[in-house]
Amino acid sequence: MIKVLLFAHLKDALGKEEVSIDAAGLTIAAVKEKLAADFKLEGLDAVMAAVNEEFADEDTVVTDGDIVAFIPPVSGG
Amino acid sequence: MIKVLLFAHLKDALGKEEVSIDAAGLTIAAVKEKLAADFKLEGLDAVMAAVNEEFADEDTVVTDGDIVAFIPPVSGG
Amino acid sequence: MDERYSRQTLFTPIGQSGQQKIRGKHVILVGAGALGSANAEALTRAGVGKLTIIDRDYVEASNLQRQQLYTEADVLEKLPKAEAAKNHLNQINKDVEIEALIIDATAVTLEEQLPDVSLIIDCTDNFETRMVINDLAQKYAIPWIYGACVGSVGMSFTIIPGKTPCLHCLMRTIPMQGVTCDTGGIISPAVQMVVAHQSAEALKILVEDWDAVKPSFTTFDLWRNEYQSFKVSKVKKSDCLSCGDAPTYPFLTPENATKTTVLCGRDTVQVRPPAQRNLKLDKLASDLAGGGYEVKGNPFLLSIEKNGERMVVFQDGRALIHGTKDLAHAKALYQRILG
Amino acid sequence: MDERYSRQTLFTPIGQSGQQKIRGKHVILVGAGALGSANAEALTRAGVGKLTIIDRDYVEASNLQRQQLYTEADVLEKLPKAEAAKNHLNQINKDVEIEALIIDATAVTLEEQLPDVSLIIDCTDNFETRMVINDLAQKYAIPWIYGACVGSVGMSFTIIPGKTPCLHCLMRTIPMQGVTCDTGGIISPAVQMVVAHQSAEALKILVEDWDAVKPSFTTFDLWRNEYQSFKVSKVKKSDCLSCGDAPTYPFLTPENATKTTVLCGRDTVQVRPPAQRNLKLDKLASDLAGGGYEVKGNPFLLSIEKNGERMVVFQDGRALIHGTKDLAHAKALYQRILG
Repeated sequence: MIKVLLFAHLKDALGKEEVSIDAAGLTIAAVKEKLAADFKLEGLDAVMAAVNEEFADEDTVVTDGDIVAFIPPVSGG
Repeated sequence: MIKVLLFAHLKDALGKEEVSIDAAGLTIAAVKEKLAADFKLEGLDAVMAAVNEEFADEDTVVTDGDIVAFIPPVSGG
Repeated sequence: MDERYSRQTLFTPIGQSGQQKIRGKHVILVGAGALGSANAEALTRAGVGKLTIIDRDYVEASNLQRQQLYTEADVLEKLPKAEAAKNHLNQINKDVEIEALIIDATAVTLEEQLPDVSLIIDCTDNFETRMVINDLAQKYAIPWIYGACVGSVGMSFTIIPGKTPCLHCLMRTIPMQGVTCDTGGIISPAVQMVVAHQSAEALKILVEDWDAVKPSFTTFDLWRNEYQSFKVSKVKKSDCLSCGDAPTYPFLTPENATKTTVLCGRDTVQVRPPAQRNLKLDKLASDLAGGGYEVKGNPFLLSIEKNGERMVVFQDGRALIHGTKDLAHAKALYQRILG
Repeated sequence: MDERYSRQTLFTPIGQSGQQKIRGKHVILVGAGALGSANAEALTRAGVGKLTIIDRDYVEASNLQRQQLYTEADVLEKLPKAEAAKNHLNQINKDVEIEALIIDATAVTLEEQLPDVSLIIDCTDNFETRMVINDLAQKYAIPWIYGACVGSVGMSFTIIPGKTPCLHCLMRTIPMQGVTCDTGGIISPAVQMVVAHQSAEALKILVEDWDAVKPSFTTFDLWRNEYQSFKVSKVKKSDCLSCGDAPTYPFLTPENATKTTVLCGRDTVQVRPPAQRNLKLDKLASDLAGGGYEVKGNPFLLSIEKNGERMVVFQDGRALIHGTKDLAHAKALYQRILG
């Protein structure tokens, strides 16, 4: 199991800020697909990801116990 | 051993932000006395203390592995 | 100006109903320095109903580097800060009632202002006034927001009477001779960061979103890239004299207040702290010398000069401010240097 | 005004030598909205040598709730933001040279400004301009500071060419249809908090204290009491087209820029994004309706009206702005709504 933390509008869309999913061995890109399918989260493609408080690429593979954060970049100013 | 984190001018006075000391079983008040004696840190009496990210009283007893933070209250405004 | 608050009402936790609540509230800012001017600007732009600004001092050149609102013209006119702030705030939002009080905030003068106040924001530069605010807030059950900064360090904590610990719970004794902006300097980002926390907390309280109020004590150092929050629930004390079961509000009594008196026949004010202070004069001298003060001294006292004003500080904390008969100004100088 | 910077030079990491460095530097602010006005005020008070402020739009009533410097009079006069900012900054510190450029910041117009610039501060409201800044910063080896906010959320990251990853490393694609201040609202504390980070980073860079520069990407939510920093060292990519071994600076090419044209014989500007967008029109409609826009639509387009201005947005991202021939203003409206 990995723990997924969501920020900003993703958190609002999900209605909570964290969720545990069975995703060990998946890449970040695959985790995004899984979240999109399981929770109907939209617009994850340009969302930044961090694994254990460190920014990670789309092809980073997550392992059991990882904490994965998804950070939608904000544009206002 | 406990880990002591220092903030603001205490950090400057010590020259580093953390130090490990042998203080298990001591109260916060006694840890302050020990720091004053061992490192010549002054003005610790009104400094606030936290144990494991939670504010703690002078008579709180610390145990091995605790992280103790000392936060000198700041007055400027 | 119909659209003025549209981006704020769009924010779901505020909305139209929150905006109406903000509009109906009266907030007191104690101090109109760096924290005070920036909090005043934020709340005026946000459309609070009434803002009372209490400050005892006037605008000086050394304020301009970090104190919002004020201009070079305010310095040249030596305008009182509360009045200068009011002038600028009126240009920003004429719908907000600004009350400028050019007085020294003491237990007596502050207490008079409290009827119908929803929130007190701490923008002072010393712990004596903060402890007065803390006692009054408990006595009248008014939330208040502690904020302070020096160098690149800042901290903030929201105190809700009957719910959170109070400042007296967190600090059993008033800190003596800490670093002040006059001895350690201050950069404007540290001010902004404290104000960001204070004004966010203010909005939560004004719209009565009590669950959103920050439950922890936050401290940061922007230059060292540090940010930490500490839980506080374990330090609320039932025997606290300010917020406990049998409160006596000790900081509202005259014995716990700094005294000022004009010395008979001399253009000099004596400032006497409530308790003897045991000052480290050599440390104070070196700190002040770095701050552009001219400092001379001996083991018993320091003579400190700047801008034609001279202060003599004795080792027990007593001081003489020469060249003035203005009690509030003398106390302001004293507390700005000694905290 | 001798004492003006005394509290800043007292801060040890700046000191007198740091103050001289700040005084010798030229900073560009791209955008004079909420982040721009507050960063401009901070740097002007801090005594930077020269400040160039680029903005394409004018002051509106809905800006006053969170954009420092601006007053009701600026709204009534519909002053360009860069010019209004300059007027107010001149009152605050006449020693700082303020250059106000009332232009649309594009790859071409920005590049002309870069000789002798020490730092670019991102105060824009859209990712297209940020990617242009990112490429130019790499091409000319100039540090820049990303900042953005919406609602009570904000984020900031400092990009040092040759050292840190760039924005293109962090975001392989430009986000489409995120939440903007026009759809999700914004509260001023979120602005202040981003500015606190940006202006602290700016001071570090101006005094050349490179070791102090924040190495992580910071994001916060003031209403939800969250603050997190993420390390970035693993995402610097040697094949990045902006900062890698063989950069092509893709966002400096015309194909990657939004196009605007006045439609022949009509008081209408067409705005065309560089790539087709696949907008969710129903979501956009409900977001904008909450923002005080009058919205009508069908499955192919939305008609959006506010303050007598009408915009028609097509599902592929193309838009017509009616009632104006001003290209920069039309693009500003478009990017403010669509990010």
